[in-house]
Amino acid sequence: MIEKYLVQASTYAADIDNLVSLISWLVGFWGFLVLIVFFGLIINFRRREGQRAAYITGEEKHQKRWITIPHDLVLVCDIIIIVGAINVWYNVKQNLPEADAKVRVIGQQWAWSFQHPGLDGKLDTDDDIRTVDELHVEVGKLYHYKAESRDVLHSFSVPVFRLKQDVIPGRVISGWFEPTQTGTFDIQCAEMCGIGHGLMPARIVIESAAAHKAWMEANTPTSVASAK
Amino acid sequence: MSDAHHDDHAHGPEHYTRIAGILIALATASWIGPMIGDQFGLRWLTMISAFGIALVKAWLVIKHFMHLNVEKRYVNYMLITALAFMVLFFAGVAPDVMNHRGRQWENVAAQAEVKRALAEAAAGGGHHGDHGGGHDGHEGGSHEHGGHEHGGEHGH
Amino acid sequence: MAHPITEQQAPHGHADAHHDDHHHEQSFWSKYVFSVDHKIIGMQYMFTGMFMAIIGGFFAYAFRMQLAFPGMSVPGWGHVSPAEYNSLVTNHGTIMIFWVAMPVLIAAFGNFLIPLMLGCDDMVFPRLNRLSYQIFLLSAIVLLASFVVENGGFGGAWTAYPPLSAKAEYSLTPLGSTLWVIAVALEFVAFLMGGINFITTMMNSRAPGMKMWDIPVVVWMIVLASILFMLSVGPLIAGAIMLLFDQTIGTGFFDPARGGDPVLWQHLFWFFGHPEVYVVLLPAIGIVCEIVPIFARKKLFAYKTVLFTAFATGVLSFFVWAHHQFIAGIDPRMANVFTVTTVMISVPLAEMMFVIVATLYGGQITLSVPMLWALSFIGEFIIGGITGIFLGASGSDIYFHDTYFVLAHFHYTFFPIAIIGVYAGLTHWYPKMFGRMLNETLGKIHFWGTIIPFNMIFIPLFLLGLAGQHRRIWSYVNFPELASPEMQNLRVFATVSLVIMLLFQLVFIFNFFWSLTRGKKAGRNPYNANTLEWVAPSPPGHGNFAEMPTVYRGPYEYSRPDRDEDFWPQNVPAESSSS
Amino acid sequence: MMGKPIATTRSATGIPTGRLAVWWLLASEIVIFGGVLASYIIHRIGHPEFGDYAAHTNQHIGFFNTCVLLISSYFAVRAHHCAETGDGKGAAKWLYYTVGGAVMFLCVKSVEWTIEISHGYTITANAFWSFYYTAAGIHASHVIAGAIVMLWVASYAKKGKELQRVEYVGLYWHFVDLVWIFLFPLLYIAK
Repeated sequence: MIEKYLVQASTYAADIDNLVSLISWLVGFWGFLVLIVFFGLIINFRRREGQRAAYITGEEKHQKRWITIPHDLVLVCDIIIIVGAINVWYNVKQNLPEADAKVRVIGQQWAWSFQHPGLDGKLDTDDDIRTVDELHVEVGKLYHYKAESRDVLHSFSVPVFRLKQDVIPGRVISGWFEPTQTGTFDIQCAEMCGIGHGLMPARIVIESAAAHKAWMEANTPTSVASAK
Repeated sequence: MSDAHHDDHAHGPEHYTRIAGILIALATASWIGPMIGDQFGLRWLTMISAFGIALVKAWLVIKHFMHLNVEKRYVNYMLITALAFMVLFFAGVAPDVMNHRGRQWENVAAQAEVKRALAEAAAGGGHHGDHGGGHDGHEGGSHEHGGHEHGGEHGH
Repeated sequence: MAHPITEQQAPHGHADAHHDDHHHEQSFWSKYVFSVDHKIIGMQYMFTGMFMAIIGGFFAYAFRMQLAFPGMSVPGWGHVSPAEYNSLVTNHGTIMIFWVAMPVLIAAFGNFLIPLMLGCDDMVFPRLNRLSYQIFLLSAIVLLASFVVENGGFGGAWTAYPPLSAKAEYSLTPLGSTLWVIAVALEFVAFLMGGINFITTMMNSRAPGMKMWDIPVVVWMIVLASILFMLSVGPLIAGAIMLLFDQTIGTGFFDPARGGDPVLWQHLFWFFGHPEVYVVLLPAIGIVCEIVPIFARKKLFAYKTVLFTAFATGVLSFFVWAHHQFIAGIDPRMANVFTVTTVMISVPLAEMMFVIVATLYGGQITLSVPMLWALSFIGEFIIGGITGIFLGASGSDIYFHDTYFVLAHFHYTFFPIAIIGVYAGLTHWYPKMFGRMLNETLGKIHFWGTIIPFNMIFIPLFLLGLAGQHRRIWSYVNFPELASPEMQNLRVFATVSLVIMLLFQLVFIFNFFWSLTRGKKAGRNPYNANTLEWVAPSPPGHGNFAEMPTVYRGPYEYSRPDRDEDFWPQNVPAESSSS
Repeated sequence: MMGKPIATTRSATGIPTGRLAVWWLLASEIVIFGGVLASYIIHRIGHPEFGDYAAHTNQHIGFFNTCVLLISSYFAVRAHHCAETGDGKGAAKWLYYTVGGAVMFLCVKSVEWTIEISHGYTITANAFWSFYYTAAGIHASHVIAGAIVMLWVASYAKKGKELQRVEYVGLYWHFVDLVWIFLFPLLYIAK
């Protein structure tokens, strides 16, 4: 359902979209069913002169069936939804597959800063590339992110990845994503973080391997580059 | 009005005096217990004397002073429900706040604070007082204050 | 809070002469302002709530205009700066939940209906009742004051997550956030005291003969809501004190650098915050359960099932809170537990809806104004309920969390609760409150003028949410994916609908005041209803009943085949039945 | 002074209305103290250094105050006993003793806090002391409230009026005592 509005740019975007579609079908069925019955009853049982309403207590077993059977069916649907939801959740949040590269995401009032591993592929070395409001990643590589905050809560949200993670001062929260197509997309802050909350737009740039390498070379900190 | 709930073996003042005596005795035990426990390094003795005795005292007050045992049953249920929700709250919050690391997250600030404070305690003495609070909190200087109590002496 | 309640028609010479003071004239002040009469206190809550609703609605207008036409000078407000925008959305939420939904649904209807429906003359603690209103009024004043202090009102969202809310250097509203916390804490105290009053009144002061299962559903629901509130709000009161200390004297309860933890606040808040949804939902469902049987002339289908589902909802509501925190940094393994409980809570709620729909079967439905509101509650709330499943399921919440989808979802639940439920109750009990009928035509114009624009506001917001638009953002011009003309058109559409809806509320306000003096006189029982409030005069005088009623049966005995009349009031003994 | 409504005099549950209301009040107090204590325990277990901070509390004073509250609770139940036998004067007398206990408790507490604050253990010193002052402070505010209500109840009881209130305020006072019974080991003993 979401894919109509927004491209799927990560490996798990389709999983989340499919889960949404599954839930849509199930709850849509129930919603329409109840609304149709509801409007049907209203139209059918309008007041007519000289008629009397039926006297139904709803306490007897054959009457209660009208409640208990839907009750059980709702329960079955719920279990299907729970299984689907936990399955997706496990893949996206609980499980952490092997990484090809790591990035650090830091929220602060009111900007995102990103620390890329640089040419050596390792984080926290001299050739790390630090950027503000622009995250560069390579398509087809599995990234781990370490999300941190310098001041208040923020939320690192990349809608095209279907990824969102709050960042909390004092904590390091890890997660993963794997981009599947190139392009430039929005990063939003999804947690109220003060006056500038609406003013911290960032972009994620997903590049092919060659373009990414070129970008890294062009942006390696000058001190490191000159040392070579 | 009231006292539909007071059954016939109505408690006289002597009964209450006796209960109060037991309570004071228990309080004394929970006061002396930890001192003995500290002397011999028996942490379990401290814990039992502190919390076990607190539970016994609470039970005595509830039963003999508040007369909850002869109150209508559902009052008990109501209060137990309130307590049970607090246990639930604890159970829901502890995994995130009591632990300092979990699946895919790490509370580095809390870890650093524990480490700093314990190191300071091991260094002896002056670990009280404000550590200054800065944003990274790793090494706020501890102020020097007047009178000292001895930190290293108790427990640990 | 004065209002032209008509002359007291209180019958003199109560069977049991208990009032020593209802003979001498009361001054305006003691009658309307410092009254201990439950009906007057109920009105005070209602008018305060309606006044706050106007402010909350105006806030919505101001920030929706900013979203539709970024940077414009909003008529009646002016330019909306980012700080103002945050303050507007924060306080819109705060006001609508704590100062509109709670006072009107629980306190106003609770105060007015509980003694009348239980057949007693007042609340059990009239002076405590007055005190709780006064504290509530004080809390409203403190909140209003927070908007005008230096640097403006608090803008850290109604959830007030620290460290943003805890430190002035982050929120930039030093006084505003402190006043906000104080106002909310005072409001809690007011409702704790009010709740104790409601609960004990229902438990102890029922009319002779009224058994547990003879109590009207709405009274049950208000009392259950009070119990839920009482058992969930404690940790947040403790949390509010901690937050207040963090703000004012510099403790570090929620400061990670000093051994505190911001996540603790989230738990303290949502442990209350989720049951709070049911605190306001249950009374609204109760109101619907009163109106539907009367205008369908049907016995409520499976009365006990309604109550059991309400109990189940209440208990389950304590087990679901962390679904608001799925992606807020809680341990991912805990999310699985909360997904299960959250999705499961749909079962009792779905059942409640089934019961009300089943009540319609075989009925003789009159689409009067209260019935229209009650039925629209069902229709809209079903949409709100089913869209909640997307958010309770952890997997899809990763995407939906804090998008406009969430916003549209909870407006589809809160609007039926706080607006539709309130209008349903108000139009239904207006004759009892003021002794006159509301104008039906104006009522229907107002109904359609509210329901249709309401859907036109929030359906576009669902779509915007699906497209990934996040909440609480002042302007989307900086986000290339969200600034497209199509999306902006949806925003404009929603805003225009909002303005239309707000304008239609004028019809109601006119109808309300016009009918106070011009409306058709209502008798005691204009709807041929069964519950005890319709036994009292309209409006009921001091002491409510000429003769304290005795109860012989449940509240929903409509259209019994063995009786000529199609209703059978609770207080009519069986001997005098049929003929 | 108005007369009581009929509603107040009814008792469908068999529990007098006032007592029922006090039970509900206590249920709501359980969750308030439960919230602050659960938060404290979570931090206490998560932060071993709290043990060292707690070593600076004065458990002798804490013990003394425990005894004061226990004895005042005893006075409260004696007042209740008098009220039940219709002895309003006696009830008032015991209530005044209870208030005396409350005042003693608060005096000791203020001396204790003065010493601690003068040693630099202020509420902002660290998370332990924040919890220490907040939890004990919320409790102390209940002590103050209880003392005021008891004086008010005693002023009626003296004249033999509203004697049922002696029991209700007593229940509340026992609860305040109960909270302290748990605060004492949590704040002072658990090192």
